[in-house]
Amino acid sequence: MARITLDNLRHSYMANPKGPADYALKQLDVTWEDGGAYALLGPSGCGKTTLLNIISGLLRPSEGRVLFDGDDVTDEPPVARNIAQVFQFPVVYDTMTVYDNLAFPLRNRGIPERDVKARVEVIAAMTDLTEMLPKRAAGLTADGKQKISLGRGLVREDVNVIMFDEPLTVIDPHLKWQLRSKLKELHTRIQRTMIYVTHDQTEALTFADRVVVMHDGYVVQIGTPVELFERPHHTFVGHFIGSPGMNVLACQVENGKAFFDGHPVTVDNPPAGSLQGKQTEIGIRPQFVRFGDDGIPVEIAKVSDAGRYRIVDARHGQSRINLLVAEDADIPASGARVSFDAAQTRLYADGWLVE
Amino acid sequence: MRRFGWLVPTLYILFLLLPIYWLVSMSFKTTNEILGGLTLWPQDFTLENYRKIFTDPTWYNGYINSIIYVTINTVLSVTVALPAAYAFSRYRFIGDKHLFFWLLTNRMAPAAVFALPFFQLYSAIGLFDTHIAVALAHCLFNVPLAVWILEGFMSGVPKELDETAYVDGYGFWRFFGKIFIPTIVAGIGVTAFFCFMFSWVELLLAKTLTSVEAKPIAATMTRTASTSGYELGLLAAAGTLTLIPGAVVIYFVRNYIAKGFALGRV
Amino acid sequence: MDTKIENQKGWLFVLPVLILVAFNAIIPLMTVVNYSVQETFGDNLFFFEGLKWFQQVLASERFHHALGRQLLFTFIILAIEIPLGVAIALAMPRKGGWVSVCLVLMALPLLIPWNVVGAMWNIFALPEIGLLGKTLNEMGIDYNYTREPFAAWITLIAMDVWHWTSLVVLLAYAGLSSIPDAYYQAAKIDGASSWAVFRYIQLPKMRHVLTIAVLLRFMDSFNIYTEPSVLTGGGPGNATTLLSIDLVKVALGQFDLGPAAAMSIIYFLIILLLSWIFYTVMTGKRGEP
Amino acid sequence: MTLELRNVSLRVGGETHIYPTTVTLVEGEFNILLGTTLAGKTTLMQLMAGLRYPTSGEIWFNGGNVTQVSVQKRNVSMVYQQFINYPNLSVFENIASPLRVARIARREIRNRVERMAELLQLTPMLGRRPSELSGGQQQRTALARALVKDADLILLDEPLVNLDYKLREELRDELPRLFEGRRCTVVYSTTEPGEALLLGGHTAAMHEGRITQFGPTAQIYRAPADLITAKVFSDPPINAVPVTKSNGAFRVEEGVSWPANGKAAALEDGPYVVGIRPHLISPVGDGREQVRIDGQVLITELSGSESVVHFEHGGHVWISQSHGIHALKVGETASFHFDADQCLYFDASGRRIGS
Repeated sequence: MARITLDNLRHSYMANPKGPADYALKQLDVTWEDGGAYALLGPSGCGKTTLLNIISGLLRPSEGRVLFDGDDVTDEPPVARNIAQVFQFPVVYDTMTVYDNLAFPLRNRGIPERDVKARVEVIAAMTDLTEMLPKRAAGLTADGKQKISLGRGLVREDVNVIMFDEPLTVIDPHLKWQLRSKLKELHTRIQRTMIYVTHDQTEALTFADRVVVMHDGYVVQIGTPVELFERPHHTFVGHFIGSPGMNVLACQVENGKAFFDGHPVTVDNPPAGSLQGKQTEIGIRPQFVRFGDDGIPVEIAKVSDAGRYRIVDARHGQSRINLLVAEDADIPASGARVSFDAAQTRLYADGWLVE
Repeated sequence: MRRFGWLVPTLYILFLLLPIYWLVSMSFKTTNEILGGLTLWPQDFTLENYRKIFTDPTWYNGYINSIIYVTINTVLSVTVALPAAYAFSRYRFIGDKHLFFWLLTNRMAPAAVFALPFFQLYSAIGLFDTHIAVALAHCLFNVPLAVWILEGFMSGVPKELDETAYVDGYGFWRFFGKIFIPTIVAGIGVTAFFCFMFSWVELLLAKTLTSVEAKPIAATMTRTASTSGYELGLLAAAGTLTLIPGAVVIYFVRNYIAKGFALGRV
Repeated sequence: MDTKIENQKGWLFVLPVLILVAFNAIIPLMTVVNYSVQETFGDNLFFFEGLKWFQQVLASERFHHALGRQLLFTFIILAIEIPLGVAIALAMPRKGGWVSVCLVLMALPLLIPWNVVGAMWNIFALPEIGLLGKTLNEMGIDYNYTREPFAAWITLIAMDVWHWTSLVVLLAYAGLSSIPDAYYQAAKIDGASSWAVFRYIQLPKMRHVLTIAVLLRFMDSFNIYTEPSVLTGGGPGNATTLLSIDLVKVALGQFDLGPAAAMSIIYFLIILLLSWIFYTVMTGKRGEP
Repeated sequence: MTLELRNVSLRVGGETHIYPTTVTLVEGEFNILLGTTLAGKTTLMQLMAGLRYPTSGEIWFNGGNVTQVSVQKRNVSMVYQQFINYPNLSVFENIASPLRVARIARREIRNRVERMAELLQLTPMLGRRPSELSGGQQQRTALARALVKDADLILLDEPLVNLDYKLREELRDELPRLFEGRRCTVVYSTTEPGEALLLGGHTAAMHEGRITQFGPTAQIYRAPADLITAKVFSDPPINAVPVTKSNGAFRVEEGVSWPANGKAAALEDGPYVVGIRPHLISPVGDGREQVRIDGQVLITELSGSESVVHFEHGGHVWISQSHGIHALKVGETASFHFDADQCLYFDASGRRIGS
């Protein structure tokens, strides 16, 4: 069980990287507490898989150190780091039975067969693989194989961290739901550090206690799902989290007051100093925008029905403002005006949240 | 094991190259020097053997004949195997599995067994002593292999590519020629290499079906070895020259083979 | 679900292959079958003899010995070439420029006409003037393959290993390079030993390609004729008279077509039978072939 | 251009892949095939395109019987799940391919392809090979090829499933605009109910080779004809709990009971199944006269803006989905609320009451 620290980590796949563009991972200083459920969330190509391979030891970082419980494992091979990994495509030893698959890591470490048997049965029960134990691994469905992969990690008591590299990619959509809940349930039962890499915010937010949002090789924000949703540190996080994402509207700031196209907007984080020369924007989530008698005039461009709520696509000049309204709420046909919930409206300068 | 790993292939390659070196070095020695005893390096270096081969038509015609029928066979095998491999890869039809195994069994026919019947068959249809005869006869074992390898490559191409082409309006043959074949060029390269190889090295059928006009180099060489036994140097030179066409072909397809090929269904 | 579509058009595509292969396979086979059931005393008068020749061949001592030698030869070369070929493929670097150089060099023996291979080894192993023969004798090993049967067998097997192991290496390497990297990473994480990696990842993934290698090597070694006949001509005595050499002696030597044809059919059936056994055993676990 | 299937079915080797289906698709709108994997969506599309021929029944385009017409002559285009493009043709040639086949003048091909590339932001990639493009760009190329030939019928087989979450959102927003003003029928298959709702138009719910219901998307969502359609059309999965109606009330075995009023009152006693969508069950009562059920919390999944709670009540696992953060502890007993008249009731055979 280990506290994982990334100290001043940078990585480039090139022999001698020059500018930041050559770096797949730029300047990372992150600490993961022992036993937590974490997610690495970001679009394809943001460096999350590179970071995963650096933690697991499959890739050596070009700069910086990886510490497990304070000691430097940067040069240690995967087997010495006691990690487990569930891959994107199910990786099982086809010719072995499910039992042998689960017993494999223990047998490699010379653990007596008696303990192996006990341990495998406990884990098989946890991952509902008990009846499948005598079957050949090759015959199972994709989600069954992913459970085996996970089981191989859980079986070992000395595992510091279990890593998931977009594990639900090949799972049938309607089974994704069950496997995701099973992973969440497993984490609550055995407090083992787990890091879940994905581009899918639903998976990341439902699984993790703390989410690391990455973009273009940077860690943009680390926070609980609630913090990411309510206080995105960067407009990218605001846009990336939530579906549809946060409305980001260009605005002008005069002596501490924000105006959107001349309309005053109260923000919950007014700037202390002046924001001269900076590109200022306000961010407001569609959930916190409401129709009202006063406020910003808009035309309704489109209304799409998402079942439990409706998404209104409103336009004010060139800017686009999304609103969520309840299933049965009525939408004004013309002359509509929208207002923002002040406590949830944030001011951003050059993309970053004004502190 | 990884650190000394490279030792095993290197030792093995040395073991392979030793006899070849011996053959090549003999080709530059006079027959007396060869018979006189062991000399690691040709003492009185001579190009006499090669001059003999390049000047005497009975020798160099052998090479030309071999290259002709091997090329015909390779082109014929690949051309005929392409549609068949496509059928095995894309369609289910009655008896397709058994047909595939039957094709396989034809490699099993011991050539020695069928030398005489082949002679009679090809004489009967008037093809005796022609390049076509040998090219056709070698299809017996090259076509099944070609179908095998091509089918492996074709199964790697998603079926939806065919459908997209049909939806775009391509007729089958236009799709097959313009779209499908270019995507499996690697497969055709590897298949051509194996067909060339197995046809180039075969002796029995080639010797049986030819006498003068299409006599391959391999046949010319057996005549020399068996009659006098003295012209070892000449034989070594002829042998060395048979290495070259193969080396050229493999040079061109080496990357495809290095990338590996998934031999399809067995 | 099986993405293949039911389509009898498949037969049209397969027809040209069928014609070409059938022409070369079935007609000669029929001629042989024809001979195998008839007696002739020349000027092609034929009398139907039924299965006489088959009984005669099956009973003949000579056939049993030749078959015994052939089975021994094939068993030995398979026992050497398959594991050796796999070991070399495993030892080769997985990526990098060296790979294509290695493959080209290894493929050279496969490109030499079979009689040249025989002739080359014939001289190479001669005690006085051959590099191998002379060196061995210099080292005190009394080695003369033209006289002692055991030495002849050693040379024959060495030649075949030299000639064909590369084919096994090529096929095994092809099988290995189709294994995704994730499997090796998983093995590293599970702390698997290199033996476990071979046993549980590489071997199962290569089983398919190895089936082809075993079948190819089995068929070619069982039919082998040119190289041994050039190297030892079946000698010394008939120590290395393999099945096909014996067959040619019977057919061309004493020119009695009947027994030769019968022997050919039996020969062909043995191969068919053994290949079918190999084929089903090795593809057995995977169900459909 | 109307597409009509009359009693179309497909049997392959004794197995029925598509049961006899009669449906008329609507021109100029999205016709969505919604169903789990292997429900027969792709097969049905192949039949519509003419890639496969039906065992029985007829297919009619614009009042003409095209059942035996080959796919080449049906003026159809199709986009697949795995971004299918011609690997050795440039992006320009890929898009131009259907026009080349139709032998259209080179000049016209050039400007139609360039216009299409403009619409799908592919202009800078026209010279490149598909393998050099990102997943999203490859799928846009396939889309461009499908749109450039102005087909009467455009089939999209789960086109977004392999894309990043945010990219999927973008393209889903863009797709309807691409088809505006086009005189063609669009058939779009997906496994995600949310996607069907957002794209609107008409939806055919499919299950094991059958269309269980076809009609306007919102109507299928809110008034499913049977339990199967309701299950197909809900993510997270609908709560489907057997109940018995006796003396004027519905009762969950060893669980809660509530009065049957409104349309349900007239039902005779006996076994029924109640269907409640998770977002209609909330841990917070809203004051109105609601049914309260107490259950033991199994797991809670908080995704920043929503909480999904799995709880056990009356021998069944229920799912509640609600706005805001409700961090209920595992094992704790909590109370949940839902409105009886928002439930769907199904009879023993699965037909919805009142449908």
